[in-house]
Amino acid sequence: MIDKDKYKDVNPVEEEVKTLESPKNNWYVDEKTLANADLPEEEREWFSDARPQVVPPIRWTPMEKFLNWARAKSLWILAFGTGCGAIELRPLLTARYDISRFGMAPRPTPRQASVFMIGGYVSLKTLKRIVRSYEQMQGPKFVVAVCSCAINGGMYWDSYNTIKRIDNYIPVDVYVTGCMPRPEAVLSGFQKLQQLIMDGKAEGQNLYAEKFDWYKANQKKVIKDWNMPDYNW
Amino acid sequence: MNLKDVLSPLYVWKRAFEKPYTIRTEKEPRPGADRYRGFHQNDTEKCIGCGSCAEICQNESIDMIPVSETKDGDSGLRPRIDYGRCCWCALCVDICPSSSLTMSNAYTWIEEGLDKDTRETFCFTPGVDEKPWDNDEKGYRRPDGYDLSLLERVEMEELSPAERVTSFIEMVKGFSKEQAKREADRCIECGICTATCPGHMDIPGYIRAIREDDIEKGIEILYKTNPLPGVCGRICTRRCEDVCSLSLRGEAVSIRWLKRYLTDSAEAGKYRDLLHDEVVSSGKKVAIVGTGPGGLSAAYYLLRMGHEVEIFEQNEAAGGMLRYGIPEYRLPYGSLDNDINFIIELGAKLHLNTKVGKDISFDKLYKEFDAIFTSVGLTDSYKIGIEGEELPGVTTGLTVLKAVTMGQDPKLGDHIVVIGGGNVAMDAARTARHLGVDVTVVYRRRLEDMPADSDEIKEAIEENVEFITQGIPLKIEEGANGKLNFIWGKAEMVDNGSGKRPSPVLIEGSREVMEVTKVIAAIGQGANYGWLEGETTKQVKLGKRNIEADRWGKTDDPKIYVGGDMFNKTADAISAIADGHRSARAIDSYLAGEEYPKDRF
Amino acid sequence: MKTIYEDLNKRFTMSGYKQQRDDLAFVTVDKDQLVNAITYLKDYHKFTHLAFVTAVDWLEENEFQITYLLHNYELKVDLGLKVRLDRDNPTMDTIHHLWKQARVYQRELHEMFGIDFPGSPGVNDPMILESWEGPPPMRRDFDTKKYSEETYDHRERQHIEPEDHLRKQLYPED
Amino acid sequence: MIDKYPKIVDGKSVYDLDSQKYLKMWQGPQHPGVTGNMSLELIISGDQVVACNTHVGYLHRGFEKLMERRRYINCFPIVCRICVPEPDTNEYLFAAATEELLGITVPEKAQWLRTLDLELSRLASFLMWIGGQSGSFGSGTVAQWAIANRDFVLDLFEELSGARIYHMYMIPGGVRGNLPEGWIEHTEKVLNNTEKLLDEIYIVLFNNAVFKSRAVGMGVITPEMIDQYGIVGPNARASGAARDIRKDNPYLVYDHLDFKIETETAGDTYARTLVRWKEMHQSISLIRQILKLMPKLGPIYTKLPNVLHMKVPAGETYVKAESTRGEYGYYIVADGTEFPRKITVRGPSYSHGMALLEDLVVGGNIADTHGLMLSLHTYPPEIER
Amino acid sequence: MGITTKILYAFLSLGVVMVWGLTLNGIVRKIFARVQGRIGPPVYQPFIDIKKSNAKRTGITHGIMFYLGPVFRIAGGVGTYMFIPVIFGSEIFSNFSISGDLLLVMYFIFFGQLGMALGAGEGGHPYSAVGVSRGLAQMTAFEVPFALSVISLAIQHGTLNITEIVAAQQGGILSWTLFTNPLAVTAAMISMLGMNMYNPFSIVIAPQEIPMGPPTEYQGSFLGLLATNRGIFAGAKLVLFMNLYFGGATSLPILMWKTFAIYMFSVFIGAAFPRFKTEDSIKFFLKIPTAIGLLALLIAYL
Repeated sequence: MIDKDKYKDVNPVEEEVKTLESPKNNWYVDEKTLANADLPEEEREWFSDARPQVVPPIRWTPMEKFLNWARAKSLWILAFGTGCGAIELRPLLTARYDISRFGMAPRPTPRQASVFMIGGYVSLKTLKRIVRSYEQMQGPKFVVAVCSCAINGGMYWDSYNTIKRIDNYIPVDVYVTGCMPRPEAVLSGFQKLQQLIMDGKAEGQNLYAEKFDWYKANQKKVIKDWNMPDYNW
Repeated sequence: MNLKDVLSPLYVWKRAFEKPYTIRTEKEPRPGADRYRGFHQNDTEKCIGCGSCAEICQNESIDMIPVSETKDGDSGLRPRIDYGRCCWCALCVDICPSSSLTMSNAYTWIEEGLDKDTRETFCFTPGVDEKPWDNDEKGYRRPDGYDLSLLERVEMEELSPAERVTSFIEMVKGFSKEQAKREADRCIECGICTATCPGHMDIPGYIRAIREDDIEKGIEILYKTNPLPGVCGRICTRRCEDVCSLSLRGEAVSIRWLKRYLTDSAEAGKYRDLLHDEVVSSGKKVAIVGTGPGGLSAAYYLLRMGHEVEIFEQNEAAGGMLRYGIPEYRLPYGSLDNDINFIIELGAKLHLNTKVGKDISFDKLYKEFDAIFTSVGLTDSYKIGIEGEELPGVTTGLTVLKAVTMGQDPKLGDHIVVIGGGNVAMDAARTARHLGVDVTVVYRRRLEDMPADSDEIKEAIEENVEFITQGIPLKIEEGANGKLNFIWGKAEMVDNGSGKRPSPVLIEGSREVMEVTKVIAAIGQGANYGWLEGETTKQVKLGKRNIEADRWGKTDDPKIYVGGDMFNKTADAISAIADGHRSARAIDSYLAGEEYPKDRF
Repeated sequence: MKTIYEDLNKRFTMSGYKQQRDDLAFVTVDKDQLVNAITYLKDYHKFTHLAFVTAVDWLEENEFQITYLLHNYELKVDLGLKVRLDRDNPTMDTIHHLWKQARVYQRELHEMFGIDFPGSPGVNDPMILESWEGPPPMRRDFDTKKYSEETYDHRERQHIEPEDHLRKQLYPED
Repeated sequence: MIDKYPKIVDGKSVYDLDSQKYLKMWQGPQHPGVTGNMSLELIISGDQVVACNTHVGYLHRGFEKLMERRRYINCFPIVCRICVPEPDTNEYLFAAATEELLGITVPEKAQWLRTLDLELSRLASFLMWIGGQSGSFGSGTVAQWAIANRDFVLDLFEELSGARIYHMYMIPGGVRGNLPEGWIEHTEKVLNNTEKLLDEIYIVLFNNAVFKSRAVGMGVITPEMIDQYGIVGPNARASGAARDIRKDNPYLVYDHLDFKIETETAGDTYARTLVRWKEMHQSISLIRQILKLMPKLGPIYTKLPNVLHMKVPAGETYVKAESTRGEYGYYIVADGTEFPRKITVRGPSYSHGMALLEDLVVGGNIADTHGLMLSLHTYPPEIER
Repeated sequence: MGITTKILYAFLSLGVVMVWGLTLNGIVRKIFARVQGRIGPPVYQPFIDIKKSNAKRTGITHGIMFYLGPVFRIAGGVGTYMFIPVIFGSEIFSNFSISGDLLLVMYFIFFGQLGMALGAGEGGHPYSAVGVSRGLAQMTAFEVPFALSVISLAIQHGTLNITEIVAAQQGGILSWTLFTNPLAVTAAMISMLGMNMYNPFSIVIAPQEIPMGPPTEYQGSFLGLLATNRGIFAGAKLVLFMNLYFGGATSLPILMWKTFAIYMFSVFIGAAFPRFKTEDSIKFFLKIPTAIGLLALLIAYL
């Protein structure tokens, strides 16, 4: 269960409300709905107005434990090579390291995937797609960020086109450092994630729902042409 | 579509009966290769915190953070690596001058990311923060045959020993522009030298100026902290080179020769153009006693601060020990005069042949001037303390050196013995060699214990100076033909267990005789406070060797400041220069009525 | 190489010939004559391969330099043609009719340096950058580090220069 | 075939998506069929592609900008990141260009080691590619074998240079490290295995009815197109152009080695696959030759000036090498300071992946777009850098 | 036997076949993995996947037809299964086999696909649309030889009741259709390749081309349902093929190994070949298998 009060001090929404006053950025005003105001009339109907909701785990612990076990043992990775980390994903998926031993498999569509592997640096253009893909994934969903670039900018700390810390934009469950991390390291990262899921600690989806405004503010700060709905389910 | 094309793909089933490619890593991950570039290790004992790793890291992933006490030649900083930035290029390992930074072959580091600020994660100080891979044997080390650092010095041309003993021509030829640039290029700009240098010269700064061929800039940097660069460029004891990072694995940057190159390449007349800041006259007067490096340095900086300066010198030329204690082949008088003349040109009033206490009383100075800086050095040579010391053939090193400087013949005969192992002993011995005299140096301890500069000893040996080590002088007797019999005994080194260096103890019954024309004692000098007597100096506390003062050189009388050998314990030119500089600042703030100087000049 | 240059020099205004290697030379061409020169090289001297087009920003001289590198498969030599443009109003003639890939290079140059190539198809479309506000990023007066620090969150660096630290420790009063 | 679909309206390609006849479909960036991270915007009618637009820039890091504010030595770790699957060509070219501008020569042993490294990396890159190529047609089996075998080659790299992907082995001045002990034997073993695998792949893939039915005649590059689009490397060689920089403008020690330019004439995907398959065999043979001919002793590194403030004399140069995709080049402009004025990377994927792919895809089946993209062997990171 | 008992038995056997179908799926994955030189997922992986899919906390829908897609699909699967007698001579595993059940089964095989097509179309994703059109096109194509084969079989045995066809094949291995009507079996087995959607006929899902095809938009419990159906439908199909061509089964172990062997056939081909293009696939089915089917029909008729 996520403690709501915990994020009170890190959630800068209150300040944001005061500082951002342009009509373009009034999406936070209404707590319940998302105003996809910038979209044309007919397009607005295509998109959901609902904010992401916190879905608490089932109260009956043994059942939740069982479900978590199932989730941990059947991790489907979204096949989205966002950076150079993707190059080690391939050996990982194939015969030498064979991640399928642990019930993991690549899944080409975000709808069905449950793990998002951020493979290193994330350029602005990709960040937009990452946010979309991440929001399209169905919860519980997890993010594993590999490579140092995703942690603190890595090699591209002074680049104008890459973001430095992916956890400002989507919640990350597990980090693996390295440039490139070897497949074994990534594999250990996934195993760590499995452990976290089984312990019920990997609640990134709920975190995202709770700190939604904070994440959105961060995302909109860097993505200058925000031409998509605020939440893509 | 023929049948072969349909059937041959079924060959894939062969693999089903072979061993899978998969490596089982569930239990224990596969170790990285022997050379694998994994996480860093740092031998903190070897590391000196020079920061070259941080300098070469293009990702700014290495921070130097303080972890331990600052020691000599160790900045007390250690690299902290941020694996959110690192790219495992291992350039930091390649550049590490101390070879302390290496990489293990460990590669797995996983952190939970959620709900945690990653600002602190993935950062660690190798060797300080414990990690599982701290003791890994394997991993990336700098490979053989490949080294980014430039460990060898540019060869400095010198006169051969045979050539140099024939004259007093300066033995080191100095760098050409090409050589100087190459040598300057070796500097990794860590700055440990700057802190170690008593004068805090901006060594990387002027080396950079040499590299960029900007002599004027270099001179300007030199004069910020050292008004006698021409002197220091030749005879500095260069503690900077002892701590140079490169000296850990190779040869230190020739900082002294580079400084010399700078002063040699600039025209002395142009120095004045380099001083850009305006001098505002303060109307205060400061007296300086002694024209050694300390006095000259203080004079220069006081002048630059706008004070009126008068200098009193007992000899007929300024320079003090620089002139009378250092032979010409090491420091040509021309270079010395260059530096001194520049300071005099700035407006110092120089009174030569004026001995304070004799020609002018200290009380008078005290009354006439707003502050007094004294730096007369150590002038009284220590006695050997053996029988026969009063014989006419026994003299001191300083006497010989001074006589040579003044152009007199020291009348050494054909074989002398020099007692002592310090720089003065070496200078005296080598000066004698240059005059064509056979020289034997007798020293109580071993060769490696000698306080003299190692280069000096090396060069003395090259010039065929004979060394007798562990020899204790016992007695000097008058011998035949006006010669002296120098009697000495062999000593053995006894470790007295107190943690100090072992002391020499005479072997019972050992007694050897040497027939020499002169015995020169050069075992050190002490202070002579005779000139300091007077009403006004009662407050000044005199120590056995040094005058007591705070580290600004201020004695208990706030008007009187001391510096140079009579104040510091290192007793070398650069310390004296630093003293002069420091005291000048203290005097400046005293005259302005402030407490202590705030910023560097 | 030299003969080709001499032949070219007869027809076009050229300068700054430099033979970098046996198989590589650079030459500066007048801006107006570049397309003609390239066409001539392609048709008569068999420089049939366009290796790349790139720009260099000479900020101090307020000029852009565009380099076209051509390759001759028969002589197996490379020839770089350089053009200097005014930096304030950079416009260059397009060569997309000679090589199809040239339009991609020109599109990139337009995006990264703000050099205009009128007539090149799709040259105004954003290619690599998306939602970019600000000057073309490859220009030298754009400071990527500053931009990055202003736009993105960074971890504070705690670095201490050893020189300063050591001095502070040894001589605290200084 | 394209004429069925009216294309030109007011000089622009416009397909009326409302007519229900055309469907707009994006492939990528999140798409398992697209190499790396780029996307194709396709307009399809039925199964046929009528228009294609490639979108790149998802991997743009501004390398050329970053290198402008890094010292030369600090560009060295960066360059290998430009092309992820085959970083060594970048390392070599950057080192070679810098050395040329600095006017230093590399010891002979280092040259051999560099050649060895380049050929190994060619082998690794091709193995990765053949995995992708067969995978693009749905043959997971060959893909798994090839990529697993590539991993064995990466093991060699790991032992030699200390890293799997970004080797950072060829530093300006020479190479970092000699051959480790037992490495040659290990290499021989890996090469034998790879050779065996290649033969198996020939049986399984090139004699495969389905593969043939798809690859033959797919995405034909005619000889006329080669110059028009600036096609280089195996793509050009599959269309009959016997061009190889290793032969034409020999660099390193390639003129001491015995090999010939592999060509095919059909210019279709099958021919391109075959050319690359042959080149893999050739790489293996080259590696064996190098290991035999390489001097056993000798320096591997020439001292550079102090790398922390190394100034490169003003000048410019263009150095090129034959990568797995063809001509790869570095154009460095130095202005006499510690920082390069401009480093331009000429990647073959640039022309292959953008201009050529856009035109080749049109008229084909959507099922073929991915296979086609791979058969051109494009790596997006080197397009956008 | 009352209708209640019958339904009870039917669902019991449905469960058994579903579990067996999913297990087979797991085994096949393992075998694929071995061919590819790796270890592969555990055999029970399909069960975890289903559980995981159902345990998803959020889900989206695109309208009512979107819901109905998987429902149709599973209805097709269950429908197919319900009319196939599973074990010859067993009360529990006889299901609702009636005279003319062959026709019903043929219908249900189609039914699921069509329903799926409707639902997937509702998802609005272009990949789904392309996938659906591909799937329907290919299905139409492989149905031709299959239908020809089945008709040939019906003519051969003179009945449309599966139980009777099975009964006719009892009495030794040589009385199997495999030997009495080999052409029909060949045609049917080739069309089964298409039905099972392994390579080279995996054009519907085709991850490298149109990721996942029709189920692109399906997630959570929808996907769980679809995956469950994979077990049921695979089981039903295999049992049908076993009944029609390989003499049926008289006990559970026989059923298990026979279905496994039949399944292995498509795996055997699937591991070796890449994927066809849609038009190649259609052309393929309409050429040789259809010709064989026609020939079988002709022979049976004669």
